[in-house]
Amino acid sequence: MAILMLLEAISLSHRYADGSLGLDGCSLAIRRGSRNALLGANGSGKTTLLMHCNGLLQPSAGSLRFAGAPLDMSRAGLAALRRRVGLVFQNPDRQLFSASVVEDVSFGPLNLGLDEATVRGRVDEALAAVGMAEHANRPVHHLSFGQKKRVCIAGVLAMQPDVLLLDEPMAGLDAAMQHELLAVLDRLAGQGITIVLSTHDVDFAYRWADDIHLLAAGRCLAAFAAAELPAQAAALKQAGQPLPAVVALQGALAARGIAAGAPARSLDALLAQLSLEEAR
Amino acid sequence: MAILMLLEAISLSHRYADGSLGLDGCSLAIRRGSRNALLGANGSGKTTLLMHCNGLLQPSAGSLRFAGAPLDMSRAGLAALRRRVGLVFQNPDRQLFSASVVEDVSFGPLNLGLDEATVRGRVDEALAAVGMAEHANRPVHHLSFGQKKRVCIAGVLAMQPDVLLLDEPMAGLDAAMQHELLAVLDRLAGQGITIVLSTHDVDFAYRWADDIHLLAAGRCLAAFAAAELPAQAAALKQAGQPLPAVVALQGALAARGIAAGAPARSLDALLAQLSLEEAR
Amino acid sequence: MHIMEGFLPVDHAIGWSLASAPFLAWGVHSVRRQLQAQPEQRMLLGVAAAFAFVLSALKLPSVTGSCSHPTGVGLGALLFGPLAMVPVGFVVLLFQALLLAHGGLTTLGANVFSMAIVGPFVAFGLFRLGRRCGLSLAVCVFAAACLGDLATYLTTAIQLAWAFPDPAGGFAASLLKFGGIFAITQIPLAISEGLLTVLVVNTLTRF
Amino acid sequence: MLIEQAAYANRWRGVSPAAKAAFALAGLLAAFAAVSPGAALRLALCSAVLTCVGAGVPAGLYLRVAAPAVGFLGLSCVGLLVAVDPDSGWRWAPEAWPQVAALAGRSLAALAALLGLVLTTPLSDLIALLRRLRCPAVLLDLMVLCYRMLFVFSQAVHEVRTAQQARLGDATLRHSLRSLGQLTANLALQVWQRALALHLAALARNGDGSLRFLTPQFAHAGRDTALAVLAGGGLLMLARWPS
Repeated sequence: MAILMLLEAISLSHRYADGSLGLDGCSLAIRRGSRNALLGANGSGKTTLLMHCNGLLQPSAGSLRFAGAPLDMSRAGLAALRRRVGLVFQNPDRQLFSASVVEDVSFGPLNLGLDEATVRGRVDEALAAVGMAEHANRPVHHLSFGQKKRVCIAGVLAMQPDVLLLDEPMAGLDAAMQHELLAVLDRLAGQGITIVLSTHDVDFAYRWADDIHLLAAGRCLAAFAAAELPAQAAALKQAGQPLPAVVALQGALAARGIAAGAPARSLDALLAQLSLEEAR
Repeated sequence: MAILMLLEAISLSHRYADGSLGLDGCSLAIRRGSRNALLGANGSGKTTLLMHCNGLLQPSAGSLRFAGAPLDMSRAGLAALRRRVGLVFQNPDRQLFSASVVEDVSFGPLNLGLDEATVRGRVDEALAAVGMAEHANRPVHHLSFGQKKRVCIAGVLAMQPDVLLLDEPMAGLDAAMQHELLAVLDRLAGQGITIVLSTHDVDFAYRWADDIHLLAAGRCLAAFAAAELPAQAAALKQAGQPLPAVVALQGALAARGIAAGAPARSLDALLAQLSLEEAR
Repeated sequence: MHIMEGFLPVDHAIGWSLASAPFLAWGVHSVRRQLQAQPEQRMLLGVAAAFAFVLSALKLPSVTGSCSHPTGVGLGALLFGPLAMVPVGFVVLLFQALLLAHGGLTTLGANVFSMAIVGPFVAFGLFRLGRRCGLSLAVCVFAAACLGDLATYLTTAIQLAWAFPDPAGGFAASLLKFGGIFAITQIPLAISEGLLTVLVVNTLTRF
Repeated sequence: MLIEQAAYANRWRGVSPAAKAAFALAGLLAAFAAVSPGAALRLALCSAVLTCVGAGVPAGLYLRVAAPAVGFLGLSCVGLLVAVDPDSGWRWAPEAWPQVAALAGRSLAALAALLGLVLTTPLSDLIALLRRLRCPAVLLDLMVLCYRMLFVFSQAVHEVRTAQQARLGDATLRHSLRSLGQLTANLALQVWQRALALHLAALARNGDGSLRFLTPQFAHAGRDTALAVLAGGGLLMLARWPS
């Protein structure tokens, strides 16, 4: 079991310079190749935790392990870590600081010290992976919000990480853009990249994740396979999260003997189940 | 009918300096005292339309009418318009000038030429209306995103407008903050203020609005009472919007004679309807 | 390097304030006239002042390995012109005194003179001169930022040497002393700042 | 920013800024009027104790804020105690000691007066005070906008730098300088975008001239100022008191 864990946090605490506690004894384990949602309200410590995983913040107490070994906080150790664990921030305008798409995506691989031909290849690959190949030479400030977000992801992918951390990737995206971004994430997960994203949307976490890690007040209250979420009502309540709408609905319907099959994890799935029953 | 319309846009077009078309023959009418959602994907022209309503942009073609009269684009005419039509932008960091909450809220009413005592009264009222009275003396940079947003709204309310325009007010807010902001908007609507907000979230528009105006590619594809939304599937599809989940579900259930009452406009309402039927 | 609060004798403090005042008045007057033609400039200069303040708090990776802070004097003068930089620089220096206790109120006149008047005018003048001589943009920007920086520090050294002449060698020896202290720390910084400004202008022209 | 932190959180936050400014002015005058280095040091100590005990500013924070200026003072004083002779090189100059002592006393007293003001008064209150003192509107507008936007920019700087670090932007010295160049250019570009957005936001609220705001009111301004003038007089007497 233990060797499967790619990333582990062990009672991690972090106190910010202003004295506030960002994390307070948070423990968590990420399986290699899994899709993880860190679920919590604003201020529950999601971003702080992600920044620890990438070595951008150092724990005040507790420790982190990557691929079984404790994090090496030396300059070289951090560089190696950041190559393998990529972090995509919430606000693309802060992450895209270069003039053109290509220039921005090449920032990471150039910092790895790769030669120009390799970098060029990786940039093309990364842009293709997020479906932005045809926008390669456009200036960043002409892109839509959703496109910027995908360029941010490409900028991290170009470093070929094992783990992709995303802070609130769905925030600010309209329905169509969310759909596109999900397709990108599904493709990456299919390639074996471990994905950890933070969200405050329980419906989304339930629909998308393999594992859900429930955060509140700087602690991980519970971690469970997404399929087991309906049994976690108490923990969800403690974290200030409602039960996903689909769980409540299916519960109400099951009471009347409708849609009493396998738990649906999205309203679409529930609808599909309903129309299937109808057809029978 | 016509005299009820507080704000009307008649085949409004706007071409930006870079040649792109922000609006393309957009027509729309806002009833006095109603709650309106401009629903559209990013880039559909929502912000551009809102900026026209406040006189910040001038139409390349078409015209606007406020309270039955065409907009007067003279300096005095614009000042009178902006007193009656307040606009709250999406990003608080781009509209709060002063680090002091009280100072910033006093900016608009002072520009109206009111005396200091009146302004002080209005500032207090506006801050109370958005629930920020106890934060009046904190600096803006110590406030949370949601609190800043409410200060922005107070800054417009202090001018006592008839119409409140809000650009994507829910963006970036978590569930708790959204809840608070909605309570503020409900209170204002209850006082007879006409509210127009832009959103890309069809579930929210359906739940909240009286009237929905569907925007796509700079045009208003359709405008209808929110209650009539289930009949507008074609228009929604054309605008790239999904049908609200609750509509699809209730449709599927109604086919089996369940929850066949009045259309529920949110999943909570649907659940309530189900448990009511259960109880009977 | 800001001269700290209370460091200058009273006659020097007043003298430098009087020397800076007409430039400040001129700058305010010119900005006011500009605002009548282009009201949106009001916000621009305010935001630029905030930019300059934040820039001066950034740590610059210096060639010698020690960390220092860019002054932004050259960049500001190139972007907004030296005359607008006087009120902007005045506000930035006032804020540095009030928010960071860098510099002070009694020494504000002297600090404004070196950092908001001499630096920007030298930088801008060199840039114009270089362009007229047909030098490349990069060379002109580097010279403007680097020498604008050095002119600022030379002015500060002169101000200090004038106020505190050497007991043995007088003004000249004192200038050598303060200039020497500054030369060690400021020449690498000026070079870093010149390079940084070239990078910035290069990037800006591509946006 | 430590000063900012203390300015909003001290016990004298509600005291009229006019009173605090009058007291600080008296402190500055007293620093220059001090009869001896000892008198100046007494002044500095008196101001510092008042700020820490009276206004409740933590002493540790006070020292950290004062440290860079005190460092500058120390370095300069060492410089002044060295004489450079064109012929014989450098030597210690003990004869400069009285001058250096006076300079150090004056600087510390003046610094303490400045700190007494800025650690107890938020900058927006000081700007409002300047407004009442009829400072030119152009400068007031600059100050108000600068004060608001510097926090917006600081946050942007912090976020961009973090994002650059996450992609190894600080791998080598050359990379760091390049990253900083990109950051600065990006920020410089934001100057125009943010200025335009603020301009539109001002127009939307009928603002097309100087920015006008309410000035804050303080409950006991008259009493506070009278007390401050008295206390300031005390400081001046302390400065002239022979030791």
